[in-house]
Amino acid sequence: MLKRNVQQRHRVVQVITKFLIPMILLFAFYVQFHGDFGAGGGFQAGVIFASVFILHGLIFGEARTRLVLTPNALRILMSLGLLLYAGTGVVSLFLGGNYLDYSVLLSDPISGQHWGIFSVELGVGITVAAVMVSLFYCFSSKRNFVGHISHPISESELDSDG
Amino acid sequence: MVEWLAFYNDWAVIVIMMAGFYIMIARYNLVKKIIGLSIFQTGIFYFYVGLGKVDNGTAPIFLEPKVIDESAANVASGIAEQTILYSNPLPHVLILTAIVVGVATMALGLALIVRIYEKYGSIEEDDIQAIDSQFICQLDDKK
Amino acid sequence: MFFNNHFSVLLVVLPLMAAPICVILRSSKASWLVALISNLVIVLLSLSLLSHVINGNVVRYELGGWAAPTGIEYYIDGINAILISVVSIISLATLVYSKQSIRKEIAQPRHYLFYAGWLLCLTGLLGILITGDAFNVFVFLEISSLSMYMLIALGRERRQALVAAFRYLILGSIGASFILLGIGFLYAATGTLNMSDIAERLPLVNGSRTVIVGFSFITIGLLIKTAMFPVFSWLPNAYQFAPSAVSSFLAGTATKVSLYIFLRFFYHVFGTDYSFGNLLLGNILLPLAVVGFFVMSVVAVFQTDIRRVLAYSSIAQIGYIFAAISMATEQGLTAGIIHIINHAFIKTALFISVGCILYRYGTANINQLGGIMKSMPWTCAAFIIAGLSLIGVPLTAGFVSKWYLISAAIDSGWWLIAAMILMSSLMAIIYIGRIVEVFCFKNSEAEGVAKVKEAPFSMLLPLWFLIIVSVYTGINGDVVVDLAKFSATQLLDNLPGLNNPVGNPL
Amino acid sequence: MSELLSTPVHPLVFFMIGAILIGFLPAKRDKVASLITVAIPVVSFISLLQWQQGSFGFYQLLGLELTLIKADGLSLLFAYLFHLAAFIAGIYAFHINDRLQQVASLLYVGSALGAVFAGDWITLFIFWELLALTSVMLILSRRTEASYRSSMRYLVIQVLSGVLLFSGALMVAHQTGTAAITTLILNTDIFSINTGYDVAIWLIFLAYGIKCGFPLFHSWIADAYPQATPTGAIFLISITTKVAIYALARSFAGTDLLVTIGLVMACFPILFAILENDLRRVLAYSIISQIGFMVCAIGVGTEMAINGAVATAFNHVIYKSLLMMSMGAVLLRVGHVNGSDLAGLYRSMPKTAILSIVGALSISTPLFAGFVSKAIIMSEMLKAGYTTGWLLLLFAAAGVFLASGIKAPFFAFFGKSSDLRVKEAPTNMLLAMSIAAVFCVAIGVFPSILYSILPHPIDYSPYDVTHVVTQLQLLFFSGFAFVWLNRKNLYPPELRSRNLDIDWFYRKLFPKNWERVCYFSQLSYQSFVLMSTKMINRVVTGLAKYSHPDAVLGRAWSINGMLLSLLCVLLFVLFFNYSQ
Repeated sequence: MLKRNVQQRHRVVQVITKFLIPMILLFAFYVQFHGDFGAGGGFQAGVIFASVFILHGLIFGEARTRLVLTPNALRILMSLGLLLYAGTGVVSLFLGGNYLDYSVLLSDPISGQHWGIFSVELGVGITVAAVMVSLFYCFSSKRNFVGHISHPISESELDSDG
Repeated sequence: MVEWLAFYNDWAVIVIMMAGFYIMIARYNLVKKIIGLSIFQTGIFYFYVGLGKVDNGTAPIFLEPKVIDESAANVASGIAEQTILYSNPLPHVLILTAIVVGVATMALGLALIVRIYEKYGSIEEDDIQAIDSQFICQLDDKK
Repeated sequence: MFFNNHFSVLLVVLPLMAAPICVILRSSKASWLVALISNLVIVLLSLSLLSHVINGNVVRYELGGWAAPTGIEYYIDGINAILISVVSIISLATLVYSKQSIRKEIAQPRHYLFYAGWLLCLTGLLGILITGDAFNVFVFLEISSLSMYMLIALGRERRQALVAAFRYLILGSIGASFILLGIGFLYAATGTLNMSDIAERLPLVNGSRTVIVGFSFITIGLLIKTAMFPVFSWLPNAYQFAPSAVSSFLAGTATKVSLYIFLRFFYHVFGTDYSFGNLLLGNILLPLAVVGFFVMSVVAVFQTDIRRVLAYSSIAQIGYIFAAISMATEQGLTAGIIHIINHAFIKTALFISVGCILYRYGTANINQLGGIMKSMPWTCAAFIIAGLSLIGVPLTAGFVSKWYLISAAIDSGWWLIAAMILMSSLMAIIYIGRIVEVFCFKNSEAEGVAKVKEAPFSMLLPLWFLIIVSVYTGINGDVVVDLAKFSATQLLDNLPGLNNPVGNPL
Repeated sequence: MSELLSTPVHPLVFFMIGAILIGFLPAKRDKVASLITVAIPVVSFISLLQWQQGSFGFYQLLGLELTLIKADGLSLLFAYLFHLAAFIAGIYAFHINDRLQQVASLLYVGSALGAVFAGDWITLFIFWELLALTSVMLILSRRTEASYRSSMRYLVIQVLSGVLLFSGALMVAHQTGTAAITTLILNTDIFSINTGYDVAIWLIFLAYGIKCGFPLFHSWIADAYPQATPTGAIFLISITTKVAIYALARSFAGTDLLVTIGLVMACFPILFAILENDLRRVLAYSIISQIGFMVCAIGVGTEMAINGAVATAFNHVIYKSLLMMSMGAVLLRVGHVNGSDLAGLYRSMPKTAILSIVGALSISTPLFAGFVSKAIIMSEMLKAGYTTGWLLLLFAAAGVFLASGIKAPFFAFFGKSSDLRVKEAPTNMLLAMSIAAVFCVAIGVFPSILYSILPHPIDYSPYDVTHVVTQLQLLFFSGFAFVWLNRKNLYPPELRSRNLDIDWFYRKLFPKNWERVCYFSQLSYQSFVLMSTKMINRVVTGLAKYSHPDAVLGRAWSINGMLLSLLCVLLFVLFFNYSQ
């Protein structure tokens, strides 16, 4: 009941949010992929990306956001981002360079650098976004401080690797 | 006096850090302690940011030499022909990492506080201390 | 042993990649297996690294192919190679032990998080040891600390564990912040973050106040991280309430790695002459160390929880190490390094044996553990041997380190310090003797003691492995001593470099 | 291969193997375990007989060249002695089924052997500490509250001795660059000590002194031995102090100070022994007195005197364990050995009684073991010119005979008959006692057996007229005094407790001053002990006040406390660094 009331009360905000979400997402992608040309990068993009879901959660209720992006998916995304980051370095190891030496990724060192940075930043972005959303889930699910905590909180320390 | 003021940057750092430190000592509320910690760390971030600042420096964005020439021709003043004076970007990069670490610390701290509140019913440190020592006393009584 | 330069970076990358794999797999058993295998590989890599470094080589690895002062450089000489091996071996042993032990301490669905946190902690610790970049030290320090806070918070007595973790978090973050600040000052003074580079440039700005301030802040930060006497108070609770596997792991590694940072900064980066000649760091450390090992030994005597006894004794042992370090002589440094290594093994073994007792009895309170020698002979025997080693009884590792400690003190003409070290080892006899006496001679109060079985094999295996290591190093102390001497001379000859190889001690 | 065979096996190896065997024996095989404890000394002894003198087993530790075995006449004699003692004590302890005790006693003897063969301070220290750790098990295994307490005191004192030895050895090794055990010269002029080397020698001297029971350090002997198990006590009295005597003889022969110390040691325990009620404690005091003789002889330091000291040690082990064994048998059968409550046991335990009389006579009667060795010490004292010392030793000899030789057997087996009816001692105990008694008599009658194994060549005949007559006179007088005083009820009575009863007071017409001297010296000693105990207690409670789990240092600090301490360090470090 409560949920419906809330939704009804914030109808205007909800509609506007629906318009905003794709734009913010787009902006996040811009910041992400433009990172090696101008200002931007994985950290910022990740946070912007996560802000979409946080906004969604604030407006539509956290329960609905959980359906969109399940904690399980977050867990895997978080790990995959980190793996992507570390994996890029390992690939460059296999290609004969030092760890994280992107020049060897492709035959052309410059585009190698480009793709290296690209994938590393992507990894960072994914991890940061996932961690931010899961932080939001953690705290918002505890409004009443009762019952068992469904999702462990302590993953937050993962983002120190970003 | 003027000499002292010339280091306004460092004074600000000291004030911010000590404010944070004071909050951590003076307040029993765990959330306020975390806030204090955060302020304390912010002081350090500020210090790093100040390190990179170069007088009259611009943003450290790499421009094509050609572009530099053109802009130099256009602006004509301020910037010498082949060089641009830019702020040192390294401290900023460093502090970005430190900020992320700070966020992680804060998140973990808050998460712990939530848990502590669940278990103790309070986030005042003196209450927690009292509950813990009571618990020990009970154990002793049982023996 | 086969060695490749890339091994150094793999030491960090392997646990870093294994951690997310654990999170993805999510099953308790699978993530344990992942952690174990990656740790096993790390041990092999670290041993190969050690055998390479011990021949007088210094490993320098440029991350991302960027040359040293610009890019991040990994820098490995004697002291880090030794500690990398120690940390990875201890981690492997405790990991084997943890499989059974966390069953009773942590809820099944959280196991994968435990292992992920563990691997991240290992990443951080190894990263600190490997990196040659001052700022990178801070980053890795925070990675390891954050995962430690989380691991501690998983503890058995949930309530106190949370508070202990929170307190550690506040104090640890302040410590790390001080280190960060100090590094900032160093950067301001020298314009570089590469440690060897800083070391080269510091003499140019030696008198600078900036350097003094940076020096002071790094000192304080590291004092907190190493749990030195007046700022030790995060440690006892953290060790007591953490899951037993975690406290075993931390006891062996966390403070030791911080001690390594200490050695690296004050002997290498600032240089022995500057730290102990110009600024008299020894005069700060020595009084704190002496008061520390004395007072903390006394406090340990009066504790009722065995884990707390061990925690306070850890602080006392850190006092010994600091006393040795503050001599700033080759003997002192050697003694300090020997004690770092030996104490790491001994303390881990002690905590593991307490963990075994905890596993079967559910308590580590001395008063409730009368006569358990009968039901858990292997565990208690291990505890006794490790305890004797902690006291410094001959033919154990502890004796070797005490011997060098006292010899170094006497060589420096510090008779009084030598006498006090001996006196406080009498205290160690009391606090270990008290526990051993309860184990062997007191009658049990708790019912059903007879029914309790010996700890499972998978817990005893790492325990006895560590015991054998420490007894072996006690009987044939030369291995550890040579390693320590080698790395001490390397640290003291500022910047040994490749052009100045030190002879092979083995 | 032949080389391997000719390399001597360290006796410790046998004892360790024995201990391990016993440790892993199935629970029910008690007799086998006892058999092992008896067999190991025999096996080890046979292997020992093959030994040549010399040094073996060099090893490197901590950068020093160490020698595991350095066998010469002195160490071999003590090794034989310990084997004999272990053998007798093993038979005596045949009936027990306490694995802890058996393992501990084997390791104890093994480490004593390790100590006497040690060629350097470090090896000596290792075995010195092992000796302490294993012997404390023998006391602990009585498993009573009192024995626990005294074992802890014992351990602290023994470990302290070890620590002193260690520090001294360390300093000597640093000064001289070698850790080999050598003769040391003690700088007795305390005010002129200014080198570390002198301090080091004093430390070693003190370490030996504690183990040996020097005056003021002697309390552990009287404290711990009577608390040990009946069987464990036999091991204890035979070994710990003898190792110390060995070490003194090795390093401090000829130190004048030792003569004084020895005389004090020989005389003062007699006072305590006379007043003591617990008969095992009486024997413990008389051990101190006997050690005083040996210390005196070492102080004299001539080859002959060392021979005398060693021979006395040898005999002392045999006859004192014989006496102790008889008391142990009483303890086993009656449950206590308080002189006030025992009497007339000779009717129930005739064999034990006779054997204990042999032990008593062996203290210094001609034709028994003690006489032939003490006579050497006496004559050497005279030769070296210590006339007063000689007189004092004579007095002590008589006193010891009076206090332990007559008193212990008398109060236990004779005296007013009581209703105590118990069984005779077990066969194994009787056997052990008989073996000891045979040795007592054999050595007394044929002293050349003993003389032939002494470290220095000897040409001495104890049975000349002067010696025998002097000794006999003294003994008869002391015996006569005891009998007469006892008949007249003048001998200090055996009191159940230390509270003097009005009832007994008027009977004490025994020379009043003598009685008072005895009484007050014991009283003052006790009050000294009491006072120091009180002080220690106060310190401990003071420490506990700040460091138990709820107190300032022991409890968890709040974040504020942590940060304030951090602030102090911060200010301290900043100020310190900045002020330079």
